[in-house]
Amino acid sequence: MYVKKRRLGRGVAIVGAGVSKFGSFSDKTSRDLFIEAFNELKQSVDRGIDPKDIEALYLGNHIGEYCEGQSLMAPIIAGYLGMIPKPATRVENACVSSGVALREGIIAIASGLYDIVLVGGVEKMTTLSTEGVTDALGSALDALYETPAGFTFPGIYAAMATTYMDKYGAKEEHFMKVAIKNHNNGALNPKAQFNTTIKDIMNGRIAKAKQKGQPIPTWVDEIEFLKDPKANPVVAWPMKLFDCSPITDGASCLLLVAEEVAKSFTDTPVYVIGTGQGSDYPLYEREDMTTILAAKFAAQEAYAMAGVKPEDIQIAEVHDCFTIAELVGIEDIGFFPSGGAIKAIEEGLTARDGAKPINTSGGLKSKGHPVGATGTAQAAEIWLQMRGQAGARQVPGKDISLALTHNVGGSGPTCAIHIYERR
Amino acid sequence: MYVKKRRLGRGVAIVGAGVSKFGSFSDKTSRDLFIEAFNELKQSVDRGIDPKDIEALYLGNHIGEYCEGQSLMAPIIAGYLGMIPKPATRVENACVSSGVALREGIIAIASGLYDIVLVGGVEKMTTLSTEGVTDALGSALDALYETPAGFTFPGIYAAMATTYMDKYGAKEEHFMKVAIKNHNNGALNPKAQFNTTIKDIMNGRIAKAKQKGQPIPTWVDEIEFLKDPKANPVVAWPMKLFDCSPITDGASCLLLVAEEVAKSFTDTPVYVIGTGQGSDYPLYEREDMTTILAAKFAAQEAYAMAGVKPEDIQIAEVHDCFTIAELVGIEDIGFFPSGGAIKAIEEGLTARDGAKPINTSGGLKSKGHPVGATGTAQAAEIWLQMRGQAGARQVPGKDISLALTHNVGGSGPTCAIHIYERR
Amino acid sequence: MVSQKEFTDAAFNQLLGEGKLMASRCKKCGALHLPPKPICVNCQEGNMEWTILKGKGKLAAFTTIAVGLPRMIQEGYGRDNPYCSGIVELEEGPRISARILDVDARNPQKLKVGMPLVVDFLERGEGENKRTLLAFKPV
Amino acid sequence: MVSQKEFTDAAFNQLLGEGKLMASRCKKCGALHLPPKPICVNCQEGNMEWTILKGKGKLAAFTTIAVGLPRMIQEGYGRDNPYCSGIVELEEGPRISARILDVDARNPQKLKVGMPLVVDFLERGEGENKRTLLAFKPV
Ligand SMILES: [Zn+2]
Ligand SMILES: [Zn+2]
Repeated sequence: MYVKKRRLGRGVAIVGAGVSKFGSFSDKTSRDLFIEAFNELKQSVDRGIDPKDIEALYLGNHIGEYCEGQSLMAPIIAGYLGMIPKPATRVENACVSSGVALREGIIAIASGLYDIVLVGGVEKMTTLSTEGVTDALGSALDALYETPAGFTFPGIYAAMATTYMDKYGAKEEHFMKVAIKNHNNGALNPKAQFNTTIKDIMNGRIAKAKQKGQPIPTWVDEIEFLKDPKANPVVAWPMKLFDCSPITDGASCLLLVAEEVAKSFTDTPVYVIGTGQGSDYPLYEREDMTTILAAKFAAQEAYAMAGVKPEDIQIAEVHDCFTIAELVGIEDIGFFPSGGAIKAIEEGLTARDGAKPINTSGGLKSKGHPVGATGTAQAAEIWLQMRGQAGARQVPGKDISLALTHNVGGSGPTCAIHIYERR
Repeated sequence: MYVKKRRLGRGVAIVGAGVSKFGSFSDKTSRDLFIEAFNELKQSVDRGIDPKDIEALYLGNHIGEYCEGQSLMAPIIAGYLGMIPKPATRVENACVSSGVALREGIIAIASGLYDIVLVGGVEKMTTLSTEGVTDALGSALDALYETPAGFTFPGIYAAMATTYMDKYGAKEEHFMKVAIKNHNNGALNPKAQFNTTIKDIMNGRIAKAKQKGQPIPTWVDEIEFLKDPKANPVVAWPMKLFDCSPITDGASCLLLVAEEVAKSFTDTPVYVIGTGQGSDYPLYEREDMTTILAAKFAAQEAYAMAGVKPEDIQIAEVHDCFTIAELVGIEDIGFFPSGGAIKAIEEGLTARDGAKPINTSGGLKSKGHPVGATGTAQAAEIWLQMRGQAGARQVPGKDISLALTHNVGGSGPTCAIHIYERR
Repeated sequence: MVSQKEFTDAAFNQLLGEGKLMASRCKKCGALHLPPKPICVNCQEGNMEWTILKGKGKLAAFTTIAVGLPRMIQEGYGRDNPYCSGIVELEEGPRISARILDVDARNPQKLKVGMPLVVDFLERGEGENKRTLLAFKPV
Repeated sequence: MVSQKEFTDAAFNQLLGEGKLMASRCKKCGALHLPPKPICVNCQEGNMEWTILKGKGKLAAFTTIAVGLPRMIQEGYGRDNPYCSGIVELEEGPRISARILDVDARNPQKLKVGMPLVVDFLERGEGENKRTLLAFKPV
């Protein structure tokens, strides 16, 4: 695969970030969620930001049509932020909508058109039933050839999992270990939808059974709990409930500025030194169904632009919409060789205190996955980790100066990867 | 209104354009339509283009979720064009989706990231009933405060028309004259959905009545025909059937390249010298409901970047999703003063042989309005007119060296304006 | 306690259900926001309070719709029975979209921009789906 | 005349309705495209011909789905009655997504990547909505 070495006209830095609480909020609309994230962003800009100085908005949103009957959402959000008449654009690339919004913001600053750009994403999913969400997210598959075959979004990742199991000998336990790790991190993230470990969920169920005088489950550890189909029913085999990211309401945003003005906002900007985006066919047309070409291409582009290698990256947020996706993802970004993710999860290399901490935020699995908001929420976690502001989940013993986000859309037809530097 | 004078890092030119036939095509999907446009684009590049050299796709699409159950459409289209693993991004800003895709393509080239970018749009609308389309397009209104009031998309423009009538004394006849003019142009455009004049439609009805032995209508001219509620029923008063653009399937695309390589594709590139985009509130929140601030802001930005004035522009494609929109549009782009569009249409100034020809393509009204495809289809008309390739509808007696497109999303919460130069 | 509600669509609708048309007012610059906004669009301040509107205003823009939204077709409207939607400018200044009731939607020429209107509240749906819609009618 | 059809989804589905699984083949480089593509993804050529596939292949990837699409729920599937969707690699090379029939979807561990399959055609809907879906089943 030939990757052209690309250069941006100007450097770009993140000087503020905000994330709403992730969860299920029946009385909040997309607008309310985005404002919540934006209010946190305003607080996060060390020397402050006047919203009137923001020159453009790129907004990621995936299924606003299904969830709120709302298209053309970007100018509506801009209106609530007081940004009229500045340009506002919605980017829709399924679960990488705000990852691509971030990329478009970077490109727009690099073009010389703007100095200060707001990028972000929002998704209000809990207005729909599980069936409704399955239908809505299913729109990201190939509507002509995948959905007629009955594939759902979890189903297509499950199919990927069966080829991965067949080719590399992965077992269901390996997927479970990804979920356990990410819940361990999410338990330390107050914004997370599931702000608790799987062990605590298990112990909670045992306590509840005791309290209610019901038969007491005999799970000895989390793996046994996750192997119990009553506790962890199949969604699309081999993906079970605890392999799947939840249905989430949430929003996130970042303030991007041209590198030369970054220091007027903060002493510790986070520079975006690499951006890559790629595309791939639907799963059935891919030469190798255990990898995502869009991610490999995006990663190579981002590494080439940043002038760094996978081994230089200290932490990453990786798109774990399903547990199989994290295993494939950490291989696609070159952290581990093909099939090597199995050993990595077995040996705890991707744990918060491991060699390559992955998803310190809790990942999509535990933090929640408001699809359109996920890309910029990943970057917001990197922002905190790089500035040493991640609180209880701050990676121990590492001064983070190079990090990466890996954000995938749909089953992998699109992916955006960004590399961040703290100087 | 303060407009910053913005500069792009590099110049951008159009070196190819393609438009599918517009109409109702029951056996064609979005993919088929886009390929049809792309095949024409390939033919239009004077020295040829190898699709493998295209570095990115920006695709405008508005209601693919409603019409085909398809989100994440951009990489699917990229797959059919042989562009994998190149980045592909969907932009959704309602009816200005591909107008903004064009802008994003320009910005991306200006950033230095790419030299060759495909931008375009597609909409496959006729899978839905009129009621279904009304619902789908209605998603571009404010779903919380406009649709609960019963507003439809034609309805919100109709409301704008009542304020315009009240403030400037416009009559229903003025709207009708816009439709007559645009059909006169569309009759000369073989790609147009309604490739016929309103006079011919009227005469056809008279002939049909004679043939069937029915009472013969006594319309003496097109205005009388359009005033007959049987021939031209109200959709949302004062907007009637012939004030509304139709439900259309279609696609369009442009090949953008960096200015410095343009001449290696053609001796007569069309340079994009100005781009502007703006946002506005929903109609009810606007200070003046007879104008669209998003358009005024976008126009001022585009004029400032291009260094030209409204009086310099020779022709324009203006967003006439409804006839009132063209009247407001030609004022917003500064061709006529506020309320001056009335006199302009009365005096034929915007006819094909007038001082300021507007919508030589037939406009959205006659050519058709596949919403996501409209922005780049407008630019494709300019491409033809500037190269003298518009055939029977080529503007007479003018060598077009400066032109403009005005593309509005929804009821006006978003607008993109581009200015083109032939050197 | 109206004044403690967040400035959300949910709160606005709940207040409509109580027969109250309320806006948010910026405590700093006094700007009124209808529908309510939690951040002042005028001065970017986030310090707002609820304020009740009298519900008197005039028609600022309107249409009578023959090809309606699915929900309106379900209410019995259609090509032969159009409905009126409008934008109302309230005495206090802000404008809002609303259903316009008690007018002859078949004769839109008789409706005039500027005609005085008074607020009404329209109940639709049952049980969990019950919702109050904002409407106005001639004085 | 199959060979004169455009290389569209509509044609592919019509052919499925006739019991034919057909791909488009590039006349220049010989690449097979399933589902059919009108432009060769391999060499960018637009000169294609229809070619019929034998309908024999093997299971390349699969899942058994308990939380299904609305249309599958309407067919009676659900948490207690999962269905199988898969990707089938045909003898001629291309892969395609399809319903997998006649397997025990409650025991997915018994299904194996590589198991041989043969094409089947599943009719769904009535009248205008009638559609033939691509399916495979064990040999
Ligand atoms: Zn204020
Ligand atoms: Zn070929």
